[in-house]
Amino acid sequence: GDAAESEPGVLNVGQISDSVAFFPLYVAEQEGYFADEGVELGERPRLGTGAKLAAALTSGSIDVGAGVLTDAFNLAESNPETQVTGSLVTDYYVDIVTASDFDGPAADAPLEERVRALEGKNIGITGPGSGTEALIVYLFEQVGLDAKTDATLVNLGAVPSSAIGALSEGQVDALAFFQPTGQMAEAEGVGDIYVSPQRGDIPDLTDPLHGALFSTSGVIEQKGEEIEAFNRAVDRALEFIQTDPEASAELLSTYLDGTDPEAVEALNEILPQEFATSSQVSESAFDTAVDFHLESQLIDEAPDYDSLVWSQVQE
Amino acid sequence: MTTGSVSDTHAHNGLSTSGPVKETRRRSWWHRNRRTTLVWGLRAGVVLVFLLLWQLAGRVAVNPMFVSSPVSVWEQLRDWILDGTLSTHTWITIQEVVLGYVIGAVTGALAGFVLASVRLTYDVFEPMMMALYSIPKVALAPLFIVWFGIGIDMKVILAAVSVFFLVFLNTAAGVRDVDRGLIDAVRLMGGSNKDITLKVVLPASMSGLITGLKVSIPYALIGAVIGELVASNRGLGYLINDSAAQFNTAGVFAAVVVLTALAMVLNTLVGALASRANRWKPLDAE
Amino acid sequence: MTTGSVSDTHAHNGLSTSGPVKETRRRSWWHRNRRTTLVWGLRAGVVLVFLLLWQLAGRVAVNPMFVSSPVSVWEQLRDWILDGTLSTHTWITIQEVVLGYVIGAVTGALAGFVLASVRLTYDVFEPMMMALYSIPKVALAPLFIVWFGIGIDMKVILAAVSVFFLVFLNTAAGVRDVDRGLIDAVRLMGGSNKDITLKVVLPASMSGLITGLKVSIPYALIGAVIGELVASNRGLGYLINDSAAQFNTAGVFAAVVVLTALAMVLNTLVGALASRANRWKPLDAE
Amino acid sequence: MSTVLEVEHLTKEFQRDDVATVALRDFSLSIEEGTLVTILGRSGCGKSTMLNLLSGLSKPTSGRVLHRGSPHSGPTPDIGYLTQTDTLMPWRSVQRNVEMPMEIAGTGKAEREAKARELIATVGLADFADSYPRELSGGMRRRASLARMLANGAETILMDEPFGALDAQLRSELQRELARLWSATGHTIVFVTHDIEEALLLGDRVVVLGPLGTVLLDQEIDLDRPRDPDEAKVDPRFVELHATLASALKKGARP
Amino acid sequence: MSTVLEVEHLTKEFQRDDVATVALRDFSLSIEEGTLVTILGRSGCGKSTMLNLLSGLSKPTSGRVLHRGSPHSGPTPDIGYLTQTDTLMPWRSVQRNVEMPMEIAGTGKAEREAKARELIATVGLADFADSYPRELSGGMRRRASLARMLANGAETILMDEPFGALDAQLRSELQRELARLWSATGHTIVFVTHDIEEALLLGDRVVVLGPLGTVLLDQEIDLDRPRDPDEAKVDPRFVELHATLASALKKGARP
Ligand SMILES: Nc1ncnc2c1ncn2[C@@H]1O[C@H](COP(=O)(O)OP(=O)(O)OP(=O)(O)O)[C@@H](O)[C@H]1O
Ligand SMILES: Nc1ncnc2c1ncn2[C@@H]1O[C@H](COP(=O)(O)OP(=O)(O)OP(=O)(O)O)[C@@H](O)[C@H]1O
Ligand SMILES: O=[N+]([O-])[O-]
Ligand SMILES: [Mg+2]
Ligand SMILES: [Mg+2]
Repeated sequence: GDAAESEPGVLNVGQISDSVAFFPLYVAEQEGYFADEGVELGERPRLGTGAKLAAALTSGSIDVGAGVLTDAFNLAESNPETQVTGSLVTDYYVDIVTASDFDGPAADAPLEERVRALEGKNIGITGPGSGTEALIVYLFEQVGLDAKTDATLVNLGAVPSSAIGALSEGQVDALAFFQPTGQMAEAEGVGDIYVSPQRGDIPDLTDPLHGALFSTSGVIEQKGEEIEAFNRAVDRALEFIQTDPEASAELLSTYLDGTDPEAVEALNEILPQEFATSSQVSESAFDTAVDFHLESQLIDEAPDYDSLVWSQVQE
Repeated sequence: MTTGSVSDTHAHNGLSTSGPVKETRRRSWWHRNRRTTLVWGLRAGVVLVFLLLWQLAGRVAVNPMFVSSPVSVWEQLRDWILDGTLSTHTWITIQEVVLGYVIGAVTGALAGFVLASVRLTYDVFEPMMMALYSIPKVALAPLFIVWFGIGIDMKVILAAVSVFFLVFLNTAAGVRDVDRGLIDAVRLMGGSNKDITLKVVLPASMSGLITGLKVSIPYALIGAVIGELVASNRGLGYLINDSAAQFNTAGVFAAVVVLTALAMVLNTLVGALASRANRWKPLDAE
Repeated sequence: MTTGSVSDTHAHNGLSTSGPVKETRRRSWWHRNRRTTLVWGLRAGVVLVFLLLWQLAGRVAVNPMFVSSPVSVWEQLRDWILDGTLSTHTWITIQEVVLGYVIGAVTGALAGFVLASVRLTYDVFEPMMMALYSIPKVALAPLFIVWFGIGIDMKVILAAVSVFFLVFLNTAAGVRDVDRGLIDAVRLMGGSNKDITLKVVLPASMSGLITGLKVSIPYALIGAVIGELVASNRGLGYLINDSAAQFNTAGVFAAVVVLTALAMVLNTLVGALASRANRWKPLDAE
Repeated sequence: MSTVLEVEHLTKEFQRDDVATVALRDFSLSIEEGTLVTILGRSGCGKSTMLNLLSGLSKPTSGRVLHRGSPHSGPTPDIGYLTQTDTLMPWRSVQRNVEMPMEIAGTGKAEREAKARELIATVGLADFADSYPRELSGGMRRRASLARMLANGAETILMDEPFGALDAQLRSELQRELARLWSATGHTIVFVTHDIEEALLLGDRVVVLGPLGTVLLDQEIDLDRPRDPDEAKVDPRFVELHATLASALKKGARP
Repeated sequence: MSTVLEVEHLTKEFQRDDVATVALRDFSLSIEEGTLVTILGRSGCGKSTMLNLLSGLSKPTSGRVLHRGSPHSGPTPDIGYLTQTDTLMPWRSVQRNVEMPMEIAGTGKAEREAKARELIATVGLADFADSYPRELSGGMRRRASLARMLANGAETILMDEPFGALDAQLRSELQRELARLWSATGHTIVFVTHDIEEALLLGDRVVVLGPLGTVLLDQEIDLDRPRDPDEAKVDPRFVELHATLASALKKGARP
């Protein structure tokens, strides 16, 4: 499993899935930014979970992982070499989606009421230890409930269509799922976005670092230059999304090929504010995320910005 | 070895015969059980060696995170036993596995007996079964969730379908190998199809059936656990998933250890059935 | 039916005999192939009925998204064929499956022959094998990635281990059922263990071996596809995953259809081997 | 006397690929009720094939086999058949093997156990009731099969070389037992043997078969019963019949 | 003359659960090189068990079996054994079955094909070389087995009722063939039969076994060779020996 090390100049980048968070990579690829910056991409596996992303990094199968910050924190606990090498999304892009027949306060009711309405319900999440679980744990915690006992969390895996299916068939009452699941549910008419950090529903969770790139210092030592070039291409993609919404919208609709156009439309509107403005990791976004992770019990100890974030991308 | 008295072997009636004598020859406990003892001793030895190597591997591994060690697995197990986690989750998985196994095995064996006797049906449907079973069930998880929900049913179904197929094909192969002479003998006695199935085909194809029952044990467990990985908040599959997400390799292995223990219990049960069914067979050593 | 000339049946030598006559009786193409034709006809019929029901199901389903329809699956397949997607991914999966299948089958059969002959080893290791196979491989995906990377090796290994186990246990069961009389006959001819294995055990346990080869086909495919799902970058597993993520149920089914087609091709190959090996067996119809 | 079994212009072929092995051609025979017919014939001349057809186990390629006037639709418990090869169930003890036909006929447990025990003793296997077939000698297996067939209680009995694997003394004891059974019950028996003496000692009628089931000789045996082997053998009529049969058999061999 | 096979104070038991079936007890026998010994005995008296031990296929419970002076370590191609039950490979044609011992011995293809063809013709199966065992009659299978055993080329031959399933004429032809082979090659032959006449026509020496392998009679046969069946049977010495053997056999039966 050390294909990465044997091929200098080639960067193997693994990502969790083809969800919205990794759209910038697609943009950079389509617009030729990687080529421009002299990055040759090798393996591009979709690994599904953070644990597998970490395993692939450990085995040397990939050089850079594109996932969520939670995965980087987890990896850091057992591997001190872990380095966050870039930011992709600086918004918590997980929503709570309720079934259309959900019987509770309206989506504009105060947050606490809405969270209390979720008590005792079946809530679908991607899996244990994920950002989707974290959001529920965090919200319940905020209103003095314990997600483990006051609701039933069901692991549905990382495929949005399963989640939508489970919601529309009534097997779960609500979902905590990453975008564009909520948009999709609304477009299909099977559910509504009920709580959305990205929408600003949770004041304490404004602009955290969520989608992130990470690697290890060992890899950085060998391929630091390639990673820098990679980040430059990502920067250009992020800029492209911010500055050319129309071209970006077109790319998004091909990226999310099977998704309902209505949902893509809805996503398009929120994308520019959601994505990081550059691959630089801002300390405030990092700290917001750390607080969130501590409160939602995803981590026990606060990681240190200076040691976890690669010096090249520190502010 | 003790030699009993020579039993009475005079012909009881009619014919004059010339045969051997039968003697009671009671064997000591050791003589009767030495093989079993040896086998279990060796098994224990192999397991011990394995554990030792594993413990050592943790020391030399590049990244001990992915190796864990028997000691940490044991600690994890002990914690789970003490706080009740283990019994809750294991009990759920046991229910799914046993239900799935029994349903799959019974329907598989029945289908094997019925379809294999009607050759044409078998030939028509066999490749379709094969095709159906080649569908990776994990990949269809989204559809499974929609079709069968996320309750225990779904996991039982996943366990049962894997078992069904393996038991079915093995039984069918066993049935088709049955000596025609024996079937003809029953037909000559006026036996119905039911008699043929129960009195000849079933005992004669026991070996195939039992192989089917054996090879399907792992898949019953895997089916249930995959169901739990896909959509669940309980069961050993959930424990694995949860531990994996927390990078708790010892937890993953602890759950796996419980799974393999389950497999061995099922295997022992099937083994007992097999040795009952095979009593008539000559022993290896003669 | 045409009746040929009565062949010469005089005893060639020594003994006077009294036997039947052999006649050339050439059968028409239809007479020889009517059964095959019937079977294939029925298969085609069943598939057609199934497709029809499927197409109709799409009309009445609550949520057609999870049902798709044969027509849309066909359209998806056509698109993939035209843009080359299908051939690339299928070719990769074929390589993994075939390599894994061959490796697993050969090692499984060899292990079956060797271990089953040495009864003690078999008894000691069989439950451990069982335990090993009860480990849900998907659940250990992170470990697999650490150990074997995410390249083709990992997928081949996943396919091979599933096949190994099924072929191993079935072969071993077949071997242990071999008539001792036949083995003794070879020993009387001065046959070595190799002779016994090749000239008696192999042909006599063919049925078990072939069952093993059959039941493991689906698991070779599933193993490779699971490997592709674990670290999805190419192959039919990737196509399935990718389609599922894009709410493209037709895509999922299209990839599944290709998988089942692969399974049927493998099944036909094993079936051809089986009918070659079973030529000596009496036909059902007599 | 009515005809129990009747074979009319029967042909039996075994086809493999493009070759047909003709075992019987245009073969006709009828067996009258209550007779004991012995069949003699060279090895491979079609005796077992004929019994398979008479029993209903196999179907003729052309021609008909009638059992009490109607064509055979398959094997029936009205015809008992002791086949040439062993068909004891290897997983059943001798006792349970012999009980099997009664089990199928629905006889009660106690009755079938007693009856089986009796039959097993008749064939001299009382000490081996609990043995499995593989623990028996060749001759003992044959006797166990015989006991099982008798347990069927059929009125028409077909036997394919039942006593071939037995020693002379056992054979003559069982021959006597069979003759006794036959005269007591009036059963119809078709008995295939290689032994001319046996054919003469048992049969009302001896049929000698040649290649492809040609009937070389169909001879009434007008010897007095009971026929004691030692006395019969010196009976001039016996010697004469022996010579007739032997020469008929010789004719059966092709040059 | 040297001793080829020697059995000393041999006991053979078969144990199942807590019961031991004693098939042979304190059995002793020696077979001299170049002799043709026929063995007579009642059904179940232990003849096949004895041959299994002589061939090395099974191990005595106590006592020894010596082959040319040294204890048996297992079956050897120096001893050919025609077992009582069929062991033809069902997946091989007659031709390939008969070739099998030569295949194992490493004989060249052309040579073993020719030799097999010749042996198959000797037993009268020339037309059936391409048939599979299941396509043969009982007697034909027996003859195929015989051909295979002869293909072994062993100097010591054990035969368990080889001609029991054959018709009289075939049997005497094969007996003659065997006698010819034996006198031409000087092989050592142990021949188990139920037929007293056969024992007398073939043997140099007849051993009559009683229960548990007791030797009831061990008799030199001083009849002239070649022994023509028809002539021998009227020879007074033959008649006398026949009576001796028959009465010895009778003794073997327990009351
Ligand atoms: N299934 C079969 N396929 C091909 N040929 C067969 C089959 N069964 C029997 N035969 C042929 O039919 C002929 C008659 O066989 P059958 O068993 O009836 O002989 P038989 O008279 O009983 O001989 P034996 O005395 O040796 O038992 C044999 O030559 C045999 O080759
Ligand atoms: N595997 C076995 N287990 C138990 N008993 C056995 C076994 N093999 C043989 N015997 C017993 O040993 C005795 C002798 O059997 P053997 O086969 O030697 O007889 P035989 O003299 O060859 O008889 P036959 O003439 O009927 O073939 C029989 O009574 C049989 O029950
Ligand atoms: O993408 N998730 O945060 O699970
Ligand atoms: Mg016959
Ligand atoms: Mg015997």
